[in-house]
Amino acid sequence: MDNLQSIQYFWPELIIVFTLIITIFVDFLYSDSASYRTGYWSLAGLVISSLVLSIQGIDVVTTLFRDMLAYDPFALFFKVIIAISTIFIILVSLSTNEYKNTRVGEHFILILVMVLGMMLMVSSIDLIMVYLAIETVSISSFILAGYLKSERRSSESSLKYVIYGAFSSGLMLFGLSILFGLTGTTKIFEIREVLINIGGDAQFAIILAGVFILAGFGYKISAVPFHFWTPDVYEGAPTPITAYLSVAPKAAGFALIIRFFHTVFTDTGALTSTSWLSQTALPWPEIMAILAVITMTLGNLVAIQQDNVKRMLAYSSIAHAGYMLMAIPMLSGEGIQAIMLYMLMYLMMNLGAFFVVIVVKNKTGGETFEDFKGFGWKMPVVGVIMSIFMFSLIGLPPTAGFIGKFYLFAAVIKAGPGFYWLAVIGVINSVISLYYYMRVVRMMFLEGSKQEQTTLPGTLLTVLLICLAVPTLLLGIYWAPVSDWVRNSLMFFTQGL
Amino acid sequence: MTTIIFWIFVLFTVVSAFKVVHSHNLIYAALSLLLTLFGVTALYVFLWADFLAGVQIVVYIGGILILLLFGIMLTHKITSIQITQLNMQRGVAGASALGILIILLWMIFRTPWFTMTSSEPLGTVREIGILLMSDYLLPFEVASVLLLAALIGAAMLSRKTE
Amino acid sequence: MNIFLQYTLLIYLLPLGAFVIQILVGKRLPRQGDWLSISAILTTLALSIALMAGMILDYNPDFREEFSVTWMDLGDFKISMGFLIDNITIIMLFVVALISSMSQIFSLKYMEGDPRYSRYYAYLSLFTFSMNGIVLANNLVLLYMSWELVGLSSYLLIGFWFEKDSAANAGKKAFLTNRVGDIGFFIGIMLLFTAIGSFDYAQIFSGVADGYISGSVLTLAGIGLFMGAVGKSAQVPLHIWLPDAMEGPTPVSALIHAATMVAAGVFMLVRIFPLLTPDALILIAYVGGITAFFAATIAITRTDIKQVLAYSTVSQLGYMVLAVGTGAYVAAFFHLLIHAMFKANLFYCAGSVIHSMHHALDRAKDHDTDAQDMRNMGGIKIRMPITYRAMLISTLAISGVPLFSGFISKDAILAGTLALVERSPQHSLLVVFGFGAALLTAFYMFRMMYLTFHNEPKRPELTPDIKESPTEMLIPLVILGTLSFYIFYTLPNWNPLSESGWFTYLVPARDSVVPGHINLSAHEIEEGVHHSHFTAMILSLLVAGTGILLAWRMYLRQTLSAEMWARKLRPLYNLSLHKFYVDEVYEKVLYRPFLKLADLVAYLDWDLYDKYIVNGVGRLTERLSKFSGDTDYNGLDQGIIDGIGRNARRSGIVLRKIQTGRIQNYILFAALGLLILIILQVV
Amino acid sequence: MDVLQNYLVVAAILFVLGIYGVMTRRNGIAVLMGIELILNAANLNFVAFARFGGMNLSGHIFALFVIIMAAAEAAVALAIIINLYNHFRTINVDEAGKLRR
Amino acid sequence: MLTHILSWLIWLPVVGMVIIVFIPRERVDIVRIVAAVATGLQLWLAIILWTQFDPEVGGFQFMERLKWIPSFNIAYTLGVDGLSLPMVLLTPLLSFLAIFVSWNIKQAEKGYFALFLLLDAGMLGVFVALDFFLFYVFWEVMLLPMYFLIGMWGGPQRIYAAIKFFLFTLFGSVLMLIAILALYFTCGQTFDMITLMDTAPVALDGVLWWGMSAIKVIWILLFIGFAIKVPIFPFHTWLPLAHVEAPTAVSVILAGVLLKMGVYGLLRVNYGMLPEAVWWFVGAIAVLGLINVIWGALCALAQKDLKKLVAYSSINHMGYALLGMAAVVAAGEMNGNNFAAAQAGLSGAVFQMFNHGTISAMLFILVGVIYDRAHHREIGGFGGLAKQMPIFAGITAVAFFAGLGLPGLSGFISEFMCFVGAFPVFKTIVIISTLGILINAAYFLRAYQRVFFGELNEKYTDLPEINSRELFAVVPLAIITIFLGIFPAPFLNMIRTTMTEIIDQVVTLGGTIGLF
Repeated sequence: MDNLQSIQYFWPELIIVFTLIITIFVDFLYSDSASYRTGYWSLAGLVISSLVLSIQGIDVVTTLFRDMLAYDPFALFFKVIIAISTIFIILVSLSTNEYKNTRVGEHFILILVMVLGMMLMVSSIDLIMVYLAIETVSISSFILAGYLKSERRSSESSLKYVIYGAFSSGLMLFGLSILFGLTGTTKIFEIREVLINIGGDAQFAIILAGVFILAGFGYKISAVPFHFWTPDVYEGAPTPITAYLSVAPKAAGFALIIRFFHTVFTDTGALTSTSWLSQTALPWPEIMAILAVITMTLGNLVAIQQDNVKRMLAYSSIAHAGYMLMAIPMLSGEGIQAIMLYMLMYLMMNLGAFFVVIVVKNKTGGETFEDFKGFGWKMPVVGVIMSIFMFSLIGLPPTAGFIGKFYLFAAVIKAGPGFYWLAVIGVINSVISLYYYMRVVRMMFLEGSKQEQTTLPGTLLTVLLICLAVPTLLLGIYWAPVSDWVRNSLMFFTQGL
Repeated sequence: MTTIIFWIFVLFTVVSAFKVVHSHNLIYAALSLLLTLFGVTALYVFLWADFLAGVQIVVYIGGILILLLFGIMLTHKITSIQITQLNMQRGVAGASALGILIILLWMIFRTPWFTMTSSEPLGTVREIGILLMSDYLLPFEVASVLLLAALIGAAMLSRKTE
Repeated sequence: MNIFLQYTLLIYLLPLGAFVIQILVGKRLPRQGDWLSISAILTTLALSIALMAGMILDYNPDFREEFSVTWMDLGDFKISMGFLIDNITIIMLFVVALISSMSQIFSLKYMEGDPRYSRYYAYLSLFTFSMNGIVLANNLVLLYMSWELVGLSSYLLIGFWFEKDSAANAGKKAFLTNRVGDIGFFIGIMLLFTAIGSFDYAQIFSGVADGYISGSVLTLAGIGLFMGAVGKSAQVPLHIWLPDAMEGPTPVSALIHAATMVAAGVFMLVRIFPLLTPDALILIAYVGGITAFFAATIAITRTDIKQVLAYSTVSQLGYMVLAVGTGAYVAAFFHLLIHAMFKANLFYCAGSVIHSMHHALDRAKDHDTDAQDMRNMGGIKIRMPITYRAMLISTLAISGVPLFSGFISKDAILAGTLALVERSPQHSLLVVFGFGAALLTAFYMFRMMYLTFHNEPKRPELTPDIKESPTEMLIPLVILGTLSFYIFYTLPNWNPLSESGWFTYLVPARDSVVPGHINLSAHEIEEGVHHSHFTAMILSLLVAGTGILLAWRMYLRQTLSAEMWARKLRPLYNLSLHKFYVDEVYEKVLYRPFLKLADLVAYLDWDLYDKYIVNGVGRLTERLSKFSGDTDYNGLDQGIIDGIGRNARRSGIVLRKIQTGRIQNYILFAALGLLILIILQVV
Repeated sequence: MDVLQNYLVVAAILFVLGIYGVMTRRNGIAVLMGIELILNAANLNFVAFARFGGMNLSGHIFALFVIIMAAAEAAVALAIIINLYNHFRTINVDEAGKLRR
Repeated sequence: MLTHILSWLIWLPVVGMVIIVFIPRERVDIVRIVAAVATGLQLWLAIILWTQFDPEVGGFQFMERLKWIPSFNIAYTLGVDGLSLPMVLLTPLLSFLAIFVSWNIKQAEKGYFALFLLLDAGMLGVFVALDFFLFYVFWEVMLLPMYFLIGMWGGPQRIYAAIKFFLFTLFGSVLMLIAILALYFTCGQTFDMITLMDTAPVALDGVLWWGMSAIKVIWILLFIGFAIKVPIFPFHTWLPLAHVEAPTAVSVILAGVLLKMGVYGLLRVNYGMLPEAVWWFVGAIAVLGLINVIWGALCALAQKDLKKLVAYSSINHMGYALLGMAAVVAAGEMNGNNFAAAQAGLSGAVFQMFNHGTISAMLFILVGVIYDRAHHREIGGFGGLAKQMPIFAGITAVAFFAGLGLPGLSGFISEFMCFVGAFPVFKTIVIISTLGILINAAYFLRAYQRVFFGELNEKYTDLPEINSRELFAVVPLAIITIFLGIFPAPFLNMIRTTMTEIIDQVVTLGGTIGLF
């Protein structure tokens, strides 16, 4: 579709951009102490754009800006996820103590940039666009990770992040170049067209390209072996940003992986496709499965050892990436549905967990397990809510997490006995994960004892936590609307149009 | 004749690139990076990419490299430049690098690349300009936003807080 | 409703009612409610006498009534509960009712002022109830259930004075030893049920007759059931519990451990006799014989009056079992009946002696001498004339002196044994056992009499305080003493030397139902007995005489010194004194190792399996996580490439298992991972 | 000279050297240089492919954007490094190892 | 009301919980009362259910069906049959009594009772759920409160015990989840248990996975899941710990209800849906039953801690149930179509479940009583208590003798039936396991003697007699035990039809491949 016509489907992103510009100017007017007000502006912008998102028709499926972007429900779904999480993040960054005595204006501006980048990520169908989007997200997240300049951990983490990010995007870029060399085009559909009838000699090049690109994507979703930055950055970055990184870019990354691999490396190029592109001659399912297994197992095992809750959550997020990867090899509609559903559930429970960390940090100034000791008695409400999140992360009914896992395992099992081993490893992993998640609960309730007077966190935080906890429970009991939404979002366009 | 020049440039590029990663002195490393970039530029020219060659000169050498040098200057007193800047995991690093190289070479020579003969154009600037304003409008704009973000971020980071 | 059913139901349920009321509210009733259970038991006595009378008047050997109701019904699996009333039942009911009421009357004084008086009567009623269950049962389930309930009540009564550890132990021992037997019993039941599909005697017999079960399996089943009897009737090797059971109050010993419960085993054998195969029978015969003899030998050296009686009980039970083994099971039941009377009487007498001894000792403020030890008695004949006479009669009865009941039944048994040996001489050992036991019985019983009542008092200072027991306690003595005369069992036949009479008529021997006529028919057995009857009589008279004579010379005239003989036969004497060391051996070979085993298993379970294997899994996971953590954190390079050095230089801490934060490592790993992936995919 | 593989080989070498540099350098700026090498390698690929793929300009455009990104990245990275330096007087990335507890 | 009685049964406690949550934490008395009322009402409903239940008609009654997640064929399906009804009666009964047992819980009463009610709801749900998904949800829901109840109100080692219990059971249940999904996808995409009972045996017939019959694979996965709850021998070690550390009321529930879920699940799922496999594994079940009996008994014999003894006795008792379950194959034709034995065994197993529920509950309550007074449970540490607290001694005697299977008390009948049922097929195994009866008696009598007999330990001359509240908790159970010991018929008639159905399922669908 032509650039001008495309605009009509591009409003959400445009609104973000406008907000961006407005916030930049507005930010000049505020003093350091008042610069948090910038947040409200960006919030307003986000809300508007997500409203627009919500009214956007999901029946339309097309490409925008001369085949730069895809406009389809799939993208829409992830855009919504991104928007929601961002709203939460902005709200929580307004209520954390970490940003005391720092100017937060740029913080919100950069978050907006990130949002834009991710929205492009989930819909880009041109290698150039892919690269640009990823870079946009990366660069702004580098800065956000290092936002607390005066805190050593923060700056260090951002340094690691930037170098690691640049490196892996370099790898990806090289991979892309190979792909370009093989096919002479940057449009993923055309690439697939070429690949479908390419000679067998090209296999090796395709393999390399695939692997290099996987490095780039894997780094975004922090899959083993491209996860090494995760714990440090998660621990070092300001908690709201950590929470954000653990959800939004991950979602975008998954969207990208799904779109890219399903388009480029499968036979029909649609999400409905059932087998990987034979030309690549890769045991894709096995590779992906193994990646998934390694990722979740390593994440879980290492998480057991952590003393810092934030860091533990970092590893747990790796593990969850692993769970979601389980559904990739199946190449089935169920698999992708499961991932999308899980993403939604994961968004709530993970954000929630991090928010509780923020609450704890606001109260005790620390974020280790020790700081959680007896917390359930000091702040019963928070304690209970945190337990809910933990159970959900373990995947116990009746919580959203269970439903997510249920769909994932269902997808794996559906693929037939060939993949039962994967499911078994998956469930055993969730048993392992019980150990460290329950450690939090244990610290909060079983250790320490009854307090006389109990307190609540700030109103805003309380509201946020409840807004996350309630759906975490409700979706565990009745999730039909969500799953329907997901299923409807799963229409995907082939290059037919 | 041109072939010889080509090979000279290739050699020049590779050697200086090698210096980049090997010289014990950051300044030298930076300078050899400069040479490498020049070499690459030359190769661009060989590849009929005049516009890119220009951009390479302007942005890379004129921008990035200067940035790097500034960085070095800002973060080291002149006296302390000599300190060695190598770390110790060369062994494994070298090995894996070599491995990757071999794999790559193997790939390069056994892959049927997508090729199509074509005559040398008069210049790419115009076409690229048109493309940027038509097909690649969105990336162009996004890039601008990105640069803006980078600008703000960099400014924010290097702003003195106290 | 059928009159027999009414009567039996009443007989069955009255004691139960008494028990329930006693246990719940007994303490609050006047006189702690003893009148309640006594009246209940007396009623049952009256009823069973009525039944008796009916039986005598009817005089029909084939009288048989059966009632049953379905107890559970699962479709194919049905169990019905019911009563089987024939002459055996009626006689047995009478015995139980009689002895029970005697005991309860006796206890009025004997247990007076005991803190748990009402409890005591409750237990007695419970016992009567469950004993009647055994008697009335028409199927093995009810039999088994009552069987165990009897065990329970005996447990409770033996351990009645549970403050004494010995009593508590004795109770436990009794229960567990019985359980051992019961396991066999249970297996027997299951074998029969599996083959025949029913628990009712009648159907089981017909099933056996129809050959649903036969050969070794049937033998096994028989032996299994017999094991139950071994336990209850204290046969070797499970006899160990009965002597200890004397820890219980004496009336209890009289009722449970002499007359009724221990006889239940024999009763059961009598009931199931038709399905016992020859092999099973011969085994039973040997067990019985051995028990009879060895128990007697042990009894010789007892000094505790109740112990003597206990072992004599074991030995007499051995007789009955032997009789069943020889096929003369009617004789066995006959002896059961008679033995119940005189043995109970003996115990009551002992009880009254002990009672008065206690009083005397209490007067003398002497609390450490054992009131039951015969070595402290003697010469109290004139002090307690009635007791003495009653006891003497019963002693004559048990020693098998003509005119007294014991003679006829014992004679029948010995005749049966002889008959068996004549048929198959290889078993002649049984005869030795039989007559040997007879001799010893006569000997130790009179030894007891002499030591207790005759000669000079060993503790003269006590004698003035020893006086005849109160009337309540004398009533049983008189009644049962009277019942120790032969006449009551042989009417209308007055000949003291033949056992034939109403009993032998009303309780005829039945043929075995084992298919293939491998067993002798009742008639053949009858023949044998008749044939060897005379010899048996002579011999038994002889041995009895010798026994009495010996006792007389040793303990009354003291022309033969017991000590001297003891010294002469030191090894034998020791064996007998230490009860053949059975308890000690069991202790060593069974209990200890078993408890050790238990400890071992518990150790295995908790300290090995759980600690190392189960928790080991957990620890393994942690180990894994540590490992992966390390590889993930500082990984190879720290190990391979001078990690320690750099760590030390950087943070002065030697290789800590935490994030090094070195991006290069990560990138290195990313690269390696890349390589691995590539290789993974190429190959 | 107009053989595709030549350029690819050069690119490959640059790429590998870049990786090597990133892996072995301790100094943040030096690491950045390595990354620049990698990016150049990729660019060279793009351009080469463009040239031999029938002068397909999208390759050039790609390279162009890569250069822009490189610039932005370098700027940000340097900003971070300098900030780290200003606060903590070190830019040795492996000394940025205090994320330890 | 009667149409949704099952839902009421499940959700009443939840309502109670919600109410409790909104009661100010100072008003402990109200909290207790609310809890008592909720469970009491539940019990009342259960009794109504029982009276309305028609044992003659087979199949499920009081069915409730509600669409839940149509896209995944998940429905809210409830129903009871002869197998679940006993448990549906037992659960509210024990919960109700347990409330009174936990009357004097200190610290955080509100949370305690709230969690307790949640637990109650979860357990009941497991027994009435007829949709596999629902079943699984309830199965897991019950874990959380249990974790907290043990972990927060338990003994010294409570945290360890709680996490161990949690890990063990979760491990089992996740394997179960896989099995459930496998069933779902291989048997026509339904979670409806009733449908699966028909479809599963057909759909899976002859399906091979990695050369192994799919039925076996699923069977094993499910079996592990349930075996951990039962608990069957290698998976049993969580039980002594959890039982010992848990507060009395929770031990009561653990032993009384949770263990039953294992057997229930095996009968409902493994027997109902995969009857073929039963024929393969029945031998293993019998052997495991034997091991449970002997092993548990021996361990109990060696225990010094009264509560641990009771805990091990649970393992021992569940062994009898397993033997009974194994008996089902007796009805096969290679075993001479001995339906009588099969019925005896299976009904015996279910009856044993119920009896063990009441008996072990009694035992735990009584142990709790003595613990509250003496503050220790060392068997050797008492002595002569029968003199000091006769009533307590009497009731304990009833419980102990019920435990050692004394005729006239319900325990005997069920054990008897299990043995008699299993005997025709597994002669040697049964004969060996009859040893269990002996050891059983040994450890109970030993413990009883050391605690109650002998001279009174002067430390305890002022130990108060069992009080009326505790009596109120125990006596009903004692009455039930005695009543069923004399008239088992009412109970057995209740379950008869269903048992026959299960046997038919196993025999007709189970094919004739046998072990023997």
